[in-house]
Amino acid sequence: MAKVLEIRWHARGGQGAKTAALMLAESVAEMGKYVQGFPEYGPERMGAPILAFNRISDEPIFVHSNVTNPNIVIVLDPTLLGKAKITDGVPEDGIYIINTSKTPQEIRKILGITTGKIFTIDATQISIETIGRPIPNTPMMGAFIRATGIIPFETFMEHMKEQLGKKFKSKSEVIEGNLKAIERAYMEVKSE
Amino acid sequence: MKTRVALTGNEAVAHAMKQVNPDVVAAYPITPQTEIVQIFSSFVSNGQVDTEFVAVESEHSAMSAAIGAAAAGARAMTATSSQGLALMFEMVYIASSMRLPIVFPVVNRALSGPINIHCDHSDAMGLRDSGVIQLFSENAQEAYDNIIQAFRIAEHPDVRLPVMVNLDGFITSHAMDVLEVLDDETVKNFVGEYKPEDFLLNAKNPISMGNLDLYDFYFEHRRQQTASMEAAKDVIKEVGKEFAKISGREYGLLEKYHLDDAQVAVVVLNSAAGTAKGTCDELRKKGLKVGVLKPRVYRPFPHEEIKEALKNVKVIAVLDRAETFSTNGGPMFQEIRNTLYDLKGDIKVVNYIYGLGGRDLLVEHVEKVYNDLFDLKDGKSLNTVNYLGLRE
Amino acid sequence: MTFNRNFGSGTRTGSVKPGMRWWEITRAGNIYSPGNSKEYETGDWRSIRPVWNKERCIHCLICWRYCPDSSIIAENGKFGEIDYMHCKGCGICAKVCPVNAIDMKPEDETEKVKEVGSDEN
Amino acid sequence: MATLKELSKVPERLVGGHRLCAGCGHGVATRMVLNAVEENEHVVVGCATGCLEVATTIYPFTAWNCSFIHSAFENAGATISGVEAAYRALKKKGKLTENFKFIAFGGDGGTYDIGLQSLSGAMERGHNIVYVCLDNEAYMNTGIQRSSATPIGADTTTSPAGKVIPGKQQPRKDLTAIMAAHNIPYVGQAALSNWQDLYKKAKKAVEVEGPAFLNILSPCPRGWRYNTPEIMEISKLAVETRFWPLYEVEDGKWKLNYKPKKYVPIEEFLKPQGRFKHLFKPGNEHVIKAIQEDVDRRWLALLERCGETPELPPR
Repeated sequence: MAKVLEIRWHARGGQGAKTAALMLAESVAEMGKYVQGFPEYGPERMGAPILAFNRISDEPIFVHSNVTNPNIVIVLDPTLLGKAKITDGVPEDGIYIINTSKTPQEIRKILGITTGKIFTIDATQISIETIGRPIPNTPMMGAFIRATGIIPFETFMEHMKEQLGKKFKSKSEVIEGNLKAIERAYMEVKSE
Repeated sequence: MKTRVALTGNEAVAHAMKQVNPDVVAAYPITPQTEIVQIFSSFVSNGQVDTEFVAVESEHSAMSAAIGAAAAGARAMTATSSQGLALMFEMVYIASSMRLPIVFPVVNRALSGPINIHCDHSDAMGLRDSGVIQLFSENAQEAYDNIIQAFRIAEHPDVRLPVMVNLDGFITSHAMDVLEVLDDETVKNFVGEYKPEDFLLNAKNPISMGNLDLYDFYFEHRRQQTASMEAAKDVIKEVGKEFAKISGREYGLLEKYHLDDAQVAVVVLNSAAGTAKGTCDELRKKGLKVGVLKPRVYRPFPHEEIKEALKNVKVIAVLDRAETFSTNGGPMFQEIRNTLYDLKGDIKVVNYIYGLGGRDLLVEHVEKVYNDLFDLKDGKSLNTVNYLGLRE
Repeated sequence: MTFNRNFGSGTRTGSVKPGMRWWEITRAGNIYSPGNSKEYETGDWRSIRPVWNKERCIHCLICWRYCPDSSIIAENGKFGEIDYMHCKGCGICAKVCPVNAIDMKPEDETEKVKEVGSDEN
Repeated sequence: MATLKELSKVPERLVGGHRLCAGCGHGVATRMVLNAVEENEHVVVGCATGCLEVATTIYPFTAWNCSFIHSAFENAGATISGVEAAYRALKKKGKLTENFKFIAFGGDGGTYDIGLQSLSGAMERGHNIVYVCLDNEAYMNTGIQRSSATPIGADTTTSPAGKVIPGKQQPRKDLTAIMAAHNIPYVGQAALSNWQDLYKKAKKAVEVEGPAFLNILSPCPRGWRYNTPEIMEISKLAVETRFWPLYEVEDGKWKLNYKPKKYVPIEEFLKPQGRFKHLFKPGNEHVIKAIQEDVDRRWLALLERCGETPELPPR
């Protein structure tokens, strides 16, 4: 793994990519790692394609620019495939984690790439079944942990439980739903 | 044809405005600028100008309306002082970034608090980084001349920036002074007709102005403003030369007074430069080689010309009528010291803060400065920042 | 420097390109081409698309009235077409239609990819 | 009254490619207002900083098919009045022959709050301008903070519904009445759902000599949290519950433009909106009651001003 792991999220305004990037940063930070999580602030409104970023490192991170050469690309919205510049600046060993019902082989064709590792997960379907609404950002984190192995899954789940508990307080069904979504995504993510 | 008249600074400014006959004036009264608005209103109501006078409800709206008018394609003006300029702060930056040639006299007055109505330069200095051209005027004559030249500078295609014409509150604005005014026709011809290139009321080519400019272009537009400021230096000199042809009075970026053989010199703006020149004359009679440098243009700052003017002077005092609270001197001191750094040499430069809130600057004060400078030249020590006329 | 001293009067161009240098873009960020946002695609915001049903349409133009994106194009006082380059898929047109002549259908991701692919060829 | 068939032939002055949210009320309202300007008229649009401004003029693209100026947040009234003053000056001096209309748009932030002084000044000075407030009842551009147009009980990011305080505590400012108090020739309050009424008001505002003011309720799917396509239902409920009455003040004469046939309780308007969701939890009944009382009281006062019998619609 690169010294600083850089992540780029592709999503649409209002889908919670920023929240996911910040939540991921928070959980990883709990593990004693150094992190950044930030969206690209533009004038775009709800529905417009947007980007969010993470940096993860064992050392303090000093760079504060946008991520241009991500090791990992996470696509939150399947309708962005072929529209957003998903493969831009991604190195040959880059990892793609994509919310779609398609297989990694199919995605490889759509993105037109021969290198890198592709993981797919139908996070939208999972979120509908577990949380009751199409909010794929939490299950995508499960897929991310599986694809990168950056922290042990159990530890991650403990931190998520704590965070979701803080965020949703009394709504136990929302917390349960989200945890279930993460777990299912972790188990069901497809690779080549 | 030139006529000698006795006018106050405010009257002289209003007279210049009448002769220019701008399309729109949007202004709000504030001491010590109020007379300008009043006098100009009477020109409007007596039909001596055909200007649309917009009696706005605040200075913020004054500059906003001037921006609207200038963007629409009109020759627009406003005028203010002190708190009024502070309230305008936001819009001055916008006027310059929209590249609108708005001319506006500022009758310099201290900023609150505590509230004070008298002269200092805190108001103008607060906007030195706003992208407007700043001209300073020693007396009513210069205020009058600067207003007329300001239009040519502001509207020049290389420049297209607002011009702030500064004159000292009460000292210049309310003092009767003898000056030469030009006849209306001469002024009209000199200023010429304003032909905007980009304007809202262009029915054939509609335009969008004041657009959202994010990280992908804002930086470039800022760089363009700097380039215009650079170009303004030449334009100011050209306009000054042309103005000499109709008036006999030539203006550059600064005025040098006995600097050629001066051993010590003071650098000072506006009316205090007159006091310094008077003091200089007295000391010269005693055989002391003293000089005065009076910058006329503060933005753009004439670095090259100042270097040239001061290259043979070894001991210099910069007099500031404003504080920066940097604890290291006033605003002009910082500019001058920055400029002189390039000369390398063993130049000594010190700062005097004077005249805040209208505290008078006397001949004795300037004499003291010159004496201090000679002492400094002879090896005595002196604080970097000093105060004139302060109870200490 | 390579720029014209007179650049202060601005490069007065309709099309600003990202590759332009600082003195080449328009002065003060002025825009000289009214309505040039038409060149900017917002159709890719859409995840569901309105589909017009010609048979059912009574050309009342309520959909035209209520489109926030000027994306219902009326022709000679009748429903003409949907401007998919700018339609963001908000669904208002389908909702206000009194005869259900507009259906909202999911954007097929494969089809979209095909569209892009053909653009590149 | 022109038909949609005719109106659809007037060229669009706000074109596609702007970046307002999908389903934004501002896009609908702005198009409706500009549609009331005759085809052969020239227009200068002014705009306060806000959603409409940042989404329509992202350099180097503009969605305005006419001249447009934005300068700052709190000064759309002053800026457009400067443009109009320039117009009069240039006409007077014979430097301009074409006729222009001047229309400024501002959100409730730029109009009810930070820009009220500038607007008041411009109206009092009698400029021949139209000022349109697109009221979406909070500062949406910065992320849904309360404004003085935010209704009682609404959950915003600076009046959050918390354990102790159930959303905004204060009633809305009545801006339309404040503008009417300026004694300007035309003031109107309109809603998107009643487009014919809105069109008539826009037409009057544009054509009247002197200053005119329009207050348009512009639903915001993001800030109000309703199902985006249902903008017209929400707008209609605002009118039917008398939360947003349609009226106008022409030369000082108040006139009610629409009277709901039956009493529709305010819950109908509140229910579909996420920003009022907390009000339907046990313990918050008193807030809904307070909103209803506020609506009824204002309705009766309005009827009186309009010379109508002050009575509530039959239940």
